[in-house]
Amino acid sequence: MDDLVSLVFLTLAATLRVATPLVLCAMGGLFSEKSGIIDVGLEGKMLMAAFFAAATSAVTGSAWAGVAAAIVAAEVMALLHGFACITHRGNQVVSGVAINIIAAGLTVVWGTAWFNRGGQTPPLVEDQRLLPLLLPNAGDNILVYAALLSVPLTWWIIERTRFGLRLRAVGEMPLAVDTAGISVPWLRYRAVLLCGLFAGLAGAYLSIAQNAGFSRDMTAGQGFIALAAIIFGKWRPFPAFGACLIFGLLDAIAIRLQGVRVPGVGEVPVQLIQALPYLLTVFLLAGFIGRAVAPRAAGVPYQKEH
Amino acid sequence: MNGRRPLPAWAEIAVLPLVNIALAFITVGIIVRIIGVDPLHALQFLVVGAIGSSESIGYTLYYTTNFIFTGLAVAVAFHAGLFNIGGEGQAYIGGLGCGLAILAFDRYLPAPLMIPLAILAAALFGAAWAAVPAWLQAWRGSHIVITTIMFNFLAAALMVYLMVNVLIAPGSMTPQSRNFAASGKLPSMHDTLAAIGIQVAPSALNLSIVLAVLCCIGVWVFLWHTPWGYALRTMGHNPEAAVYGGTNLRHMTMLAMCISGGLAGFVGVNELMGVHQRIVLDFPAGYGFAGIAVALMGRSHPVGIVLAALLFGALQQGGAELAFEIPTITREMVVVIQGLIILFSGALVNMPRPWLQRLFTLRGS
Amino acid sequence: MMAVPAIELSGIQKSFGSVHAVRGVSLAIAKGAITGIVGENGAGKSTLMSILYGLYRADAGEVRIDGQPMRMDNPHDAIAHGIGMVHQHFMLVDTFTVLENLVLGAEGGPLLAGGLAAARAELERLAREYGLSVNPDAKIADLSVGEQQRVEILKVLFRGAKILILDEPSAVLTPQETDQLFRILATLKERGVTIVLITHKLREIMAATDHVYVMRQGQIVADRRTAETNPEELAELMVGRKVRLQLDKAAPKSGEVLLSAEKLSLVDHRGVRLLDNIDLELRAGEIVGIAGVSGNGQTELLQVLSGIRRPTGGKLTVRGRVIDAHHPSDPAEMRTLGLAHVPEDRLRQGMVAAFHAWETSILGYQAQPPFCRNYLLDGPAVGRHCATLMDRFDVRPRAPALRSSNFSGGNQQKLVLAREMAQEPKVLLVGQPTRGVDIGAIEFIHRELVKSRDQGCAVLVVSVELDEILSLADRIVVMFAGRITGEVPAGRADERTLGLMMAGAHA
Amino acid sequence: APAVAQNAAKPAIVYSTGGKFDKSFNEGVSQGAQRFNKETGIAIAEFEPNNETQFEQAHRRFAQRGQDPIVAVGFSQAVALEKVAKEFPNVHFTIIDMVVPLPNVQSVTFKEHEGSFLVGVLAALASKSGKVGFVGGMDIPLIRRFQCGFEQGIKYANPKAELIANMTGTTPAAWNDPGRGAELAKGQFDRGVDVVYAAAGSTGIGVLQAAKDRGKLAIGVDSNQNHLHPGTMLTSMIKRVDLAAYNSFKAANDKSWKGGIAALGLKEGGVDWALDKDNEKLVTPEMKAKVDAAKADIISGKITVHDYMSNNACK
Ligand SMILES: Nc1ncnc2c1ncn2[C@@H]1O[C@H](COP(=O)(O)OP(=O)(O)OP(=O)(O)O)[C@@H](O)[C@H]1O
Ligand SMILES: Nc1ncnc2c1ncn2[C@@H]1O[C@H](COP(=O)(O)OP(=O)(O)OP(=O)(O)O)[C@@H](O)[C@H]1O
Ligand SMILES: [Mg+2]
Ligand SMILES: [Mg+2]
Repeated sequence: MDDLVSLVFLTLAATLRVATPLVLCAMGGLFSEKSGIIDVGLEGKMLMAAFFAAATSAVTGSAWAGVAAAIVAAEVMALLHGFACITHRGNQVVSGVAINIIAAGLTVVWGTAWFNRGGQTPPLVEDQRLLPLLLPNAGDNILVYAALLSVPLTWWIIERTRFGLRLRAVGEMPLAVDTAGISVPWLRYRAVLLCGLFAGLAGAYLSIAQNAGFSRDMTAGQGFIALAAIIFGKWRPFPAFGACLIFGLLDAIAIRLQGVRVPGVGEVPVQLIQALPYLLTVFLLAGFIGRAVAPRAAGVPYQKEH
Repeated sequence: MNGRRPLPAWAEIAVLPLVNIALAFITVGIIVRIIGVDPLHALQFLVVGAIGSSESIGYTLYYTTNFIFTGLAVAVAFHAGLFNIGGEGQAYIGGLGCGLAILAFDRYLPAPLMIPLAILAAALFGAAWAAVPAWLQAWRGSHIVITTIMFNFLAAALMVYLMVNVLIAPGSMTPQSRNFAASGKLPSMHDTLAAIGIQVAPSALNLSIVLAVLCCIGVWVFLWHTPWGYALRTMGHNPEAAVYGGTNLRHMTMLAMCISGGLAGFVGVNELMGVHQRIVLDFPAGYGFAGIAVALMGRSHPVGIVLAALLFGALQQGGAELAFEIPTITREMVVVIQGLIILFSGALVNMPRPWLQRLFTLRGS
Repeated sequence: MMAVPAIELSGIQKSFGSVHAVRGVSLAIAKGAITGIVGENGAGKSTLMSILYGLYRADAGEVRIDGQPMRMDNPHDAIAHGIGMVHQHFMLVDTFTVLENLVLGAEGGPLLAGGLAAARAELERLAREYGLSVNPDAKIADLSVGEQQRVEILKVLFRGAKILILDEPSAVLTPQETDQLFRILATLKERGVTIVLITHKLREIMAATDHVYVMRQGQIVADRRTAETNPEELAELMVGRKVRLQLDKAAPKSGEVLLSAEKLSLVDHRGVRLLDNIDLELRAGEIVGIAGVSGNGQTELLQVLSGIRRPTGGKLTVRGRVIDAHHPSDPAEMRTLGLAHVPEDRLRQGMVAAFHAWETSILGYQAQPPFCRNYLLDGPAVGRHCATLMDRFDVRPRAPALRSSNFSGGNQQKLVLAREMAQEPKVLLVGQPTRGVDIGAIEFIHRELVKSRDQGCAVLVVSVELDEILSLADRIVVMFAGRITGEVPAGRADERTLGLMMAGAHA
Repeated sequence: APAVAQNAAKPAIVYSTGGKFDKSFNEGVSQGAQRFNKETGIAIAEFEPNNETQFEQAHRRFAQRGQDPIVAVGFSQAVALEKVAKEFPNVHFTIIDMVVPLPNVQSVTFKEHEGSFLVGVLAALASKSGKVGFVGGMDIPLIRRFQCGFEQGIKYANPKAELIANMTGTTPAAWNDPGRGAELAKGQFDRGVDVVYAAAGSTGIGVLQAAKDRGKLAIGVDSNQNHLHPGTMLTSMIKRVDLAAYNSFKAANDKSWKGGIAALGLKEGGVDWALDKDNEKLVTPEMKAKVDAAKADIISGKITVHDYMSNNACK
C-alpha cells in the first residue's frame, strides 16, 4: 500500500520532469502562434539553448550564466525567425525547418570545435547544474516550478492584459490591429521574443537541470511534441498544459510498461509504446476531440500593400 | 515594393536563387572562418570533391537522384497548396514496400518483372503513407504539416519494429534484411555503361536516375498539360475557384498527396534496390526535409528542381570529400550548409528582391 | 471656401508595383462640412484615403491637417490627429466582442479590466446620443453587416475623431439603414465633425454632401459645389464620356421552366438556416432579379443552384435533373446540364489570379473538348478560344498570356462573363454582374445579359444594387434572412417598397 | 614525438556512422589510434561518414592513397569493405565487429556477452534489493547480446535476482538521448533497482548521471567509464577495441600484420571488467573473488555464456 503511494508519487514526479520542457516550449509557442507566427522551430531553439547553457556553465562554472546564455541563444534564433517571417514575410514553416536543421548542425560543429568531444559538452558537476530544491528523488529544480508558474502567467497575459488583447487580435486580423494604430511587426516581434525566452528555459532545463551536459540532438523531437500539445490544447494555455502532462505521463508509463507482458496482448513492443504520443496526437488532431481552430492569420505574412 | 517596378520574370527565376545561394555560402564561409579554416581552400575541396573525377560525379548524381525524388514530392504537394513535410517517412515506407516486394518475389521473378514490380510497390507504399495525413486533412481537417511530421516519427518506429522483430536476417549483427537476390538489383550505372562499352569509375549511381528523369517529365506533363494538373494547381492557388470549377477538394487533396508520397517513396528504390540491396534502417537520412529546400529553390518546377537537386547532390558528395580532406570540418558542416540554403532560398527568399529591384530600376532608367 | 481647410492634400502620388493608383492628387476638405468623393472603381479613392489615414505611405506629396504639414507614417499618427476611418472592408476582429473591438488600440492602461469598464460606460453614452445601439458583449461574427458598420462608426467616435472618413458606407445597407446612417452623419456635422464620404451612389452625393470631388484614373478631374451640379454631369465626369444611366429593352418572351426550386433549404453545420424554404422558378427568355442586402442568403442560393453546396432540404430541378439532399450534384455536372454561373466575387471564385488569362478562360471546362484531347490539354486551342472571347467582349488588354490579376476589375469581370456566355448556356446565374465595374463597362455587360435573354436563356441576376435590379430584371424577387419575402413584376417595383421587403417587412 | 621511418605504415580509420565520439567502440578505436600515434608519431588518417554509401568511397579513396592498414569500424562496413578489399589485394584491412573472410582482411569481433556476464555477477552481488537494471540503446541484436550475457551473469550469482530492462529508442537517436536514459534509469530506481548497467552509447551518460543523482550504483560500457562518477560507478564492461586497432597498426608498422578472424573474449583479453582506484571501495574482496572465479570458469570453458546473436534469442 505504502509503496503503491510512493510509486504513484514517483510516477507523477517523473511525469512532471518529462513534461517540464514541453510545458515551457508550449507556452512559448503559444505566444508565437497566438500572434499569427507558426513556430515549427521550437525544436531548434531548444537545442541551441541547451547547447549554450551547457557550454557556458561548463566554461564559467555557473549554472545561472548557463541559463542566461540559453535564453540569449534561443532569442537569437527567435529573432532570426522573426526577421525571416515578420520583416521579410518568409514562409514560416520553412523558416522553422531551416532553424531546426541549422541548430542540429551548428551545435555539433561548434561543440566539436570547442570541446572536441564530438559535439558533447564536458559533463557538468553539481554547482554547474540546477539541482532539486526540496525533493531530490523528484528532481524538482527551479525550472520545474518555473514551468508550473508559466501556465497561469501565460493565461493571464493573454486574457487579461492589453498586450494579450492585441496579441489575440493580431493573430486573427492584423489589418484591424494596424488600422487601430498599433504596429503589427513590433507586436509580433515581442511575441516571438517571448517564445524565445521560454524555449531558452526549456533548453537550459534539458542540458543543465535534467541532464549534466549537452549531447547532439538531445531534444529528440520534444519541440514537435510541444507543438502538438499547443494544437491539442486548441491554442489555450491550460489545455495545452494538460496535453503536455498527458504526454509526460505517457512517457513515464511507457518506461514502466517496457518489457511488461500485458495479459492477452503479450509483451507490448517498445516501438509501439514509444510511438504512442505521436499516435495520440494524430488521433486527437483528427478532430476526435472536437475541431481545433488555429488563429485565423497564423502562417499568413502580413502585408499592407500586396 | 512601392515605387520600384517588379523584377522581370527571368531575374525572378535565374538571378534571385543565385543571390540566395551566394548569401548562404557567404554565411557558411564566415562560420568556416570561425573554426579556423580558409573558406576558399575549403570551397576548392568542395568543388573538386563533387565534380573532380568520374567517380565523384557518379556519387554526386546518385545523391541528386534522391533530391529529385523528394524535391518533386514536395513540389507536387506545393502546387496543390499542401505542405508535405512527411517526405522522410514516405521515403522510408516506400523503401519498405520496395524491399518487401523483392524479399517476397526475388527468388521467383526475373529482373525484368521484379524491378518494375518493386518500383510500383515503392510508389504504392509511399503513397499509402501520405494518404493517411491527406485523408485526415480532407475529411477531419487536421493540420497536414503536423500530421506529416508525426508520420515521420511513426514511420521510424514502425520500421525499427519490423526490422528488429520481423525482417532481420538470422544471425545478422544489425537490423537489416537478407540480401536481395540478383533479380532484385537495379543495375548500377557503371555496369550499364560498361555493357555499351563506356568505362566509368564505379559509384553508387544506378538506373534510378533514369526513373528520376522520367518522374520530372511525368510531373511536368501532369501539372501543366492535363486537366487534373490544371485542377490541382487551381486548388493550390484558390480552393474556392477550384470548387467553382467543379473540382472535389477532398479527392484532389488525396490525389496530390498520393502522387507526392509515391515520388518520395522512390528514394527507397535508389537506396535499397540501387545501392544497399537489402532493407536497412535510416536510409532516408534527411532527404525528405532537404526536398523542401530543393522544391523551394527550384521554384517547384521540374527543371528548377533538377538544378537544385544537382546543387544539393554536389554539396552532399563534395561535403563528404571536404570532411575527408579537412579534419576540423565535420560532416555536420554539410548539414549546416543545407540548413542555411533552406533559410536563404526559402524563408529569406524575399530579402534580396528589393535590392535587385533597385538595381534593375536604376539600370532601367 | 472657408478659412483653414481641415485637410489639405497636395501632389499625392502612389504606385503599387506597376500600377500608378494615385497620380498627383491635390484637394482641400472644408471643416465641419460633408465632402464627397466619387469615381469609378479603381479610380484611387480608397488608396487616397488610406494614405490620408497613414495606412499606405505616399510616394510623394504633402498632407496638411488644420494647415499644419503632417507626416502620416501609420494610422497611429492619423488617429492622434483626430482622423477616424470607416473602411470599405470592415476592420473588425470576428472572434472578439463589440467591446473588445472598441477598445483595441485605446485600452487605456496595460491591464484590460479598467479599460473595458470605462469603454462600456462610454458606449452607452454614445448609443444614447446618436441612437447607435449594439450589444457590447455580442461577438462580431454574430452581427449583421449593418450592425458591424455601426460598430465601426462607434470605434471612430469612441476615439473622439474630429475628422471622419467613410469609404462606401452604404454599399451594404438597406435604404432604411442608409437613411439612418445619413441622419447620424447629419448629427455629427452639427457637432462640428468634418466628414469625407466616398460613394458610387450619386443620389447620396446629391442628398448629403456640400462639396464633391470627382476622381478618374488616379486624378481629380473635377471639383463642384453639390448645389451646382447634377447626377448626369457627375457620371459624365467620372467616365469621361456621356453615359446612358438607364437601359432600354424589349418585353420578355418567357418560355418553359428551365430551373425550379421547391422548398429549398440549407442548414449549415452550426444549425443556422441559411436558406429557408425557397420556392423559385426560372423560365427561358426572362431575367429574374434577386434583390436584397448582402448576407441574406443570396450567396448561398447561388451556391446551391450552381451545385457548389448540396441542399439540406427541398428539391431543385434543373432541366429535368432532380437534385436534393440525397441526390446531390456538383458544378461539373451542372455545366453539362447547360447551366453557367458567373460568381459574385470574380477574384475569389471566378478565376485564379496567378493564372494566365487563357488558363482562366477555361476554368470549369478544362476537361471538355476541344480544350482537352485524349487526356491532354490542347494549349493552342485554348489560346485561340481565349483570343476570340477577348474579341467578342472587348477585354483589354487583348493578351491571353497576361496574368489574370493584371487585368482591371472590370476586364476581369468581362473575361469571366465571356467564358460562361461562350458556352451558350440554357440557364445563366449571375452574381453581382457589375460589382467593381465602372459605368462604361456596366452598359456593355447589361446589354450582353439582355441579349442572351432574348436568345431564350433563363437568366438569374443577384445584385445588391437596387438600380441594377430595377433596370435589368423582368421579375424581382426579394430575399431577407434566407427567405423570399416578396416578388414584384419589374413594372410595379419602386425603391421604397423593395427597401421595406429587403428589411424583412412582407409586402 | 619519435622520428617516423620512411617505410612506416600509413594507417587510416573509417568510423561507423555513429561518429568518432560515440562514447562507444568508435571512440575506443580512436583512443587506440591516439596511443599508437603517441608512441610512433605516425599520423593517422580518419574519416567519419554520414551515410552508409560513403563507406565504399572512403575505403577506396584511402586504398588509392596508399594508406595501409585501413581499419573499418562496425559491422555495417562489411559489404563495402569486401568489395574494396578484393580490388586492392595488397592493402591490409581490419574490420571490427564483423567477419569478412579474405586473406588481406583481419576480422575482429568481441564476445560482449562474456564481459557482460561478469559485470552481471558483480551487479547481482552488489544489489541489496535483488533488483538489477539494464538500459540499452537502440533495440538491435548487438545490444540484446549485452543484455543476455548480463542476465545470465545475474542469475548465476543470484538466481532470485530480478532484471528490469529498458531499450532507449527505435532510431539512432537512441544512442544520443541522455535525457531519456536518465528517465529510464530513474524509472527503474523507482521500481527498486539499485544497480543499473548502461549499454547505450551517449545515452548511457544520462544513466550513469541519474545513478549518481540518486546515489545508486551504475555500470559503464565499452571504455572504462569508472572515472566519470567515482563512488557510484560499480565498474565498467570494457571492450578493448582500442587494442584491436592499436595491434593492427603496430603489426603493420613492424611488418608482422596477419589476416584472419579473431573473436576476442575474456581469454584473449578483448573484453573485461574494470577495477581501478575509482571503484575499488565498492568492490569487496568476496565480490572480487566471485567475479574472478566466474572469469576463470568462462576462460576454462566450465561456464559457457550463451550468445544472443547465435540464434537471436536469449536461450
Ligand atoms: N491587386 C493588384 N495588384 C496589382 N495590380 C493591380 C491590382 N489590382 C489592380 N491592378 C492593376 O490596376 C489597374 C486598374 O485596376 P482596377 O480594377 O482598379 O481598374 P478599374 O479602373 O477598376 O478598371 P475597370 O474600370 O475595368 O474596373 C489594372 O490594370 C490592374 O492591372
Ligand atoms: N494593395 C494594392 N496592391 C496593388 N494595387 C492596388 C492595391 N490597392 C489598390 N490597388 C489598385 O490601385 C487602384 C486604386 O484602387 P482603389 O481601391 O483606390 O480604387 P477605388 O477608387 O477605391 O475603387 P473602388 O470604388 O472599387 O473602391 C486600382 O487600380 C487598384 O487595383
Ligand atoms: Mg475603394
Ligand atoms: Mg475596377
